[in-house]
Amino acid sequence: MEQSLKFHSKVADLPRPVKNYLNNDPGIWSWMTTIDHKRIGVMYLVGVMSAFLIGGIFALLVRLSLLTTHHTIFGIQVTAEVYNRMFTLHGAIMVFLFIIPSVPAALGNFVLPLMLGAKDVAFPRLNLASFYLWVTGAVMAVASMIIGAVDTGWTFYTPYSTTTSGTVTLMTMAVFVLGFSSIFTGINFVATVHKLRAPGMGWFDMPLFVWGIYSTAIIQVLATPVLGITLVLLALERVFNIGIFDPKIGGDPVLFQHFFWFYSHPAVYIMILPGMAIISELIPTFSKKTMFGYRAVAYSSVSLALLSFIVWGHHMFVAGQSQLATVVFSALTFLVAIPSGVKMFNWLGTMYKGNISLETPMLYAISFLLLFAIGGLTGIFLGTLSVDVHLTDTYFVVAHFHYVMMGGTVIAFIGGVHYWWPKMTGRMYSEKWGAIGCALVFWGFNQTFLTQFFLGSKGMPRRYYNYLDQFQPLHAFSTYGSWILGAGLFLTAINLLASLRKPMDAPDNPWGGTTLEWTTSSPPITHNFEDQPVLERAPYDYRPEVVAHQ
Amino acid sequence: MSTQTHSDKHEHGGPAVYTKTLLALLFLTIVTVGASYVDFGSGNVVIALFIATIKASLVALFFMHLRWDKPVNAVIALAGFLFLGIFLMFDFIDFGARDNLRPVNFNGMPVIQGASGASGAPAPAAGTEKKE
Amino acid sequence: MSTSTADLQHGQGHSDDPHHQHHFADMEQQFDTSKIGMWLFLATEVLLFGGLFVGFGLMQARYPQEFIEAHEHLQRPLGALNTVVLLISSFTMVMGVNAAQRGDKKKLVMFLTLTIICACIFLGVKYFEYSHKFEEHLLPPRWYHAQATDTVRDAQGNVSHGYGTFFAFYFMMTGLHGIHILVGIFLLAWIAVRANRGEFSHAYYTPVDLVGLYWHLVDLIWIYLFPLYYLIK
Amino acid sequence: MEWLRAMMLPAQGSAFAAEVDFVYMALFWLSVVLFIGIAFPAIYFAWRYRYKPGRVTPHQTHNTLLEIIWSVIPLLLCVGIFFWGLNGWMKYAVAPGEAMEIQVIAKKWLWQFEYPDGSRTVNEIHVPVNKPVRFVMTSEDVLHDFFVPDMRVKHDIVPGRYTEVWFTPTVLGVHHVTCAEYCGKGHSDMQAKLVVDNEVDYAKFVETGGSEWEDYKMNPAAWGKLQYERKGCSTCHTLDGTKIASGGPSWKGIWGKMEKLNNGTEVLVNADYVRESMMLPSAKVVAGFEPIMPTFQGLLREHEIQGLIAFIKSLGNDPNGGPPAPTVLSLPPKPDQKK
Repeated sequence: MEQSLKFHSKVADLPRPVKNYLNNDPGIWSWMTTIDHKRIGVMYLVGVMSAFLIGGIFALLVRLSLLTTHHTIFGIQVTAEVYNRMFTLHGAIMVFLFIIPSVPAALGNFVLPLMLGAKDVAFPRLNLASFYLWVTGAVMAVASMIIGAVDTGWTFYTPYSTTTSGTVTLMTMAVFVLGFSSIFTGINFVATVHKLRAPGMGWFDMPLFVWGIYSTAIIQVLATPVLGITLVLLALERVFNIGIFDPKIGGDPVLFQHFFWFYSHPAVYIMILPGMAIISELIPTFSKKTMFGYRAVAYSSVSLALLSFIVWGHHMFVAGQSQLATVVFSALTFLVAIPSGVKMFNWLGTMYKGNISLETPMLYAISFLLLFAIGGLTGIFLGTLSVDVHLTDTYFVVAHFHYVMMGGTVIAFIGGVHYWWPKMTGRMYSEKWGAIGCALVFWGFNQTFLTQFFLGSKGMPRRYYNYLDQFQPLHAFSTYGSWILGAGLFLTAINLLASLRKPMDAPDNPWGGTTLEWTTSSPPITHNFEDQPVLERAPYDYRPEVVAHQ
Repeated sequence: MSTQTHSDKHEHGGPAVYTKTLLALLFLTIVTVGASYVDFGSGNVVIALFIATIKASLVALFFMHLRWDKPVNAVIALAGFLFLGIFLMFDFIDFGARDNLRPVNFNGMPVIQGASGASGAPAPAAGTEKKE
Repeated sequence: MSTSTADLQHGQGHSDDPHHQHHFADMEQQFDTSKIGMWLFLATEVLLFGGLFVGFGLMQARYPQEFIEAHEHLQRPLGALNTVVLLISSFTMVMGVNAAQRGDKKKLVMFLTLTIICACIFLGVKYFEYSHKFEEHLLPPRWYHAQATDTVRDAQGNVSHGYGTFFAFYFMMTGLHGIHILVGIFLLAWIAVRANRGEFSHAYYTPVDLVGLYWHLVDLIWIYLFPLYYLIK
Repeated sequence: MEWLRAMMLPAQGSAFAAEVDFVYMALFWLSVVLFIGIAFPAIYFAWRYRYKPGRVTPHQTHNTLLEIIWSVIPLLLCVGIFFWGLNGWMKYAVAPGEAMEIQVIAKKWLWQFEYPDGSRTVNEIHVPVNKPVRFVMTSEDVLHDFFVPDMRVKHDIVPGRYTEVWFTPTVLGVHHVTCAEYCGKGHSDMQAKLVVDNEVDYAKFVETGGSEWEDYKMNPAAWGKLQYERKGCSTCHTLDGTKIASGGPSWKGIWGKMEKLNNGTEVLVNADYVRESMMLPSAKVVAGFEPIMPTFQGLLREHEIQGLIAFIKSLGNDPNGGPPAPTVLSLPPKPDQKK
């Protein structure tokens, strides 16, 4: 507590306002009909965390059934059908219900207008509609689990998905609805960034989190509609046999993969760009140093967003696309390494000669640097054509994308939750338990997934219920890691939730941040700022004379 | 006060411009229907899509006010078409370079006449007669 | 428009306009923001339809002969008629927006009504076209009945799947477009009712403008659908 | 470093595998170096510049030269890696013309392999060592993927299309074939054995055509019917008495019949004549037919010829007056799930 207040701004806080966005208009109904971006952000946070819990339970069950070749969980036999449903639900829930909305819809909704000095997002009612679409999609997805079962994998590859029984159609419609939730969030954020910046805030005065979310929103707007139409086509193929994806009536299954990855590759950047955006906030704030290469990082966000649209074919190197397409997509894929590298080097450049304090969010930021480095470097293996032929569709790919998605986005997301938690709830959590949680997550994660790189390059294919005995020790080691990871996440959740029992104790600016959200009270009042803030200095300016002026 | 100037600023075109636009659009419709009766080979597709693009541009520029509007709206509109173009282009890179676009003989799927002659046995039982 | 949000605030607004929402500095910013939002939505519509266009293009590359033969079953005059009807409706729509900008309530309502009439004519013509397709069993592969003119057949005389695929795309694309027309009719009617109540003025006509943009996009998509389906050789 | 390679990668079954491994190991060491290059500063800075109250940090906003350096060097590195990967991949993508061709039919959830001579195996392939083999693959239902870890090759199998993969096995013994594209319940059980034989063993395999016929030992007529379908007999000979244009006589009811030949003589249809017709088809051509049948000398194994003779026999005698034809023996259960 004392430690956390060490950066507390020199100007004393104003008295905490009696009415804030949390208690201004109490009652469940006022929350459900709210158009306040902060409340919607909090509701999203509760929603995506519930999805994370369900998806995480499925993940632990999948790992548990892979512990031995006997396929039992607590003595209950797991059949191949059950296993297939479990990994499908783990994937679908984590991707569509959790990671895609996690940072933009939950944290972005809360923080983005505050950072811009705006009173709300551009279209508050659309924002609420987006949340309810998410709820509808979530209910449909859960219903499809309860009514029947989906065993297609989250990628819904045809013709398996057009021929298997189960509630695949309902699941695709759920994802369709979730897609529109994502589109509306994207539209909202692009319009907000364009039109609602505080007076004095030019494009290059925006915090880098805003740049990241803005780039994400561009992808959400331009890529998600194609997912929508793909899923409609898939559902029509299932119901009416229209003959586009099913080879039995003249369709082309590889075409489905083009359609699917045209969305789902950019979707990977919908997931990782906001993670990078959070890290770009955490590192200068906890290094107390100007962001090094601000423009380079901002441009790299936008260029990653654009590049993400022209590399989707690297998911299909051995899927039966033409060899020309394979070569073109491989060449383009390598371009992604450049902006990713630029970000990484600039983060390190920011830490150099900084004044680095290792609060929980910064611990997550450093974890991100290490894990994302592994995720990115193993991506080079997969982009290299001759090596990819061996590695694709194996556990190597599983490990790679978990390093990027979990080690990247989720770690950044948890770091971001810790970073803005005082602002959202008005309360500080225990630093000690936060740090222990982070350490457990870091250890457990590496034990779980570093192992899988070795499994994959040894030739263990993904989505396998059964495996050769030679892989058993590694599988067991990975499963033990998943328990540590689960324990770390559980501890982290308890630590955060426990803080809610305390009275409000967070100062307005616990970390010494320089962006606008730290200039309002913790938690903020309903309309964010007492007076319209006017931007007078660039973000991340830690020169003493500027900070003193704060 | 500001509202008055604001509405003035947004009033563009006017009935005369819109009428001319409509006439141009109708004329182009006649042209494109007419062109479809002439055989230009593969040029027909190009001509039809070219005329359609002119028509679409007229609608966007005049009816949708992009000619007078803030540039950002035009950028958004173009982005939509640009990314559609990317989608189309890379799919055709794949499809265009495939050896054989037609589905091979499959479980009673009709065999296509011409290239291969009439060999009616379904593929799984007749892997030997694969055509290269 | 709900103004409850503005009411919650204490005098932050800079305008007396009841349509002004509290988080915008002024009406102009609000108008521009709405337009950006609408254009973003239109971009998503372009890509939504775009997926179908790409699928159509690729399937045409796959079944060139079938697609040419199948398109002969579409009635070109009806397609041309519908094109003209939609172009005229776009014109009446833009005239309506123009009337709204000038605050001419009577003309606005008139032009909106004309636009709705054109939209209904379009759907009527589509109805005739659809029922003709159903009678002839010109339907997706599962229900497609071989036509005498279909030349691409196997040794047993079964026709290629390409014919059915053409009509699958025909129904999906014109169907999705038709749904947009239907939604457009409801939006236009809603705007017309509000216009009739005198809710719009030269200072506030954002909904008219936005529905107008939507309607023009529906027209714009048809401009591409018409040659691709009815005219391609 | 061989122990490290062996720890991370499967056994090398071909020269291509060694090439892939070399690139893999190079990328591995590059990654290790780059990872240390990122992780070391991150941890070192966090310790070296740890928080001290009152420490003033320098105001470094950017350094264009540095940005260019750390954009261009990775770019050049990536271009190099791309071409290196492309170079190896071209070898995977283009099969040599002289490669032996094996047809692969994947279905839920087994592998069926068909050799140039028409013989088939299930879930077991024999290939000769040091000879390129090309696999031409299609699927009967959903996507599958032909993955041979020891050869470092893999390709999806797409229904309605043919895809290809090839390699030259150099290491004798059994290698693992596994399905790498999710295909449902039995996905992880869709395994096959790739047996790389030396010349002697492979010759023996070719001679016997695999072990499939052993399942039919008790029922040679059914074995013959299978050959009738597989070896192309059905293209020219019907079983129902009808005649195929520019084909051969139907097999229905010919056993034991005196056939008129085109040279005016007659011949009794018995085992000797049937065998001769397969080996020297132009020697005795039935009247009314062209001498167009190709010889099957060397294409049919002894047990296949015997099966065909048994099959023709089972189709019955001369319908005009002979004893009633015995019914066609029903097939034994297909050896589908054989591992």
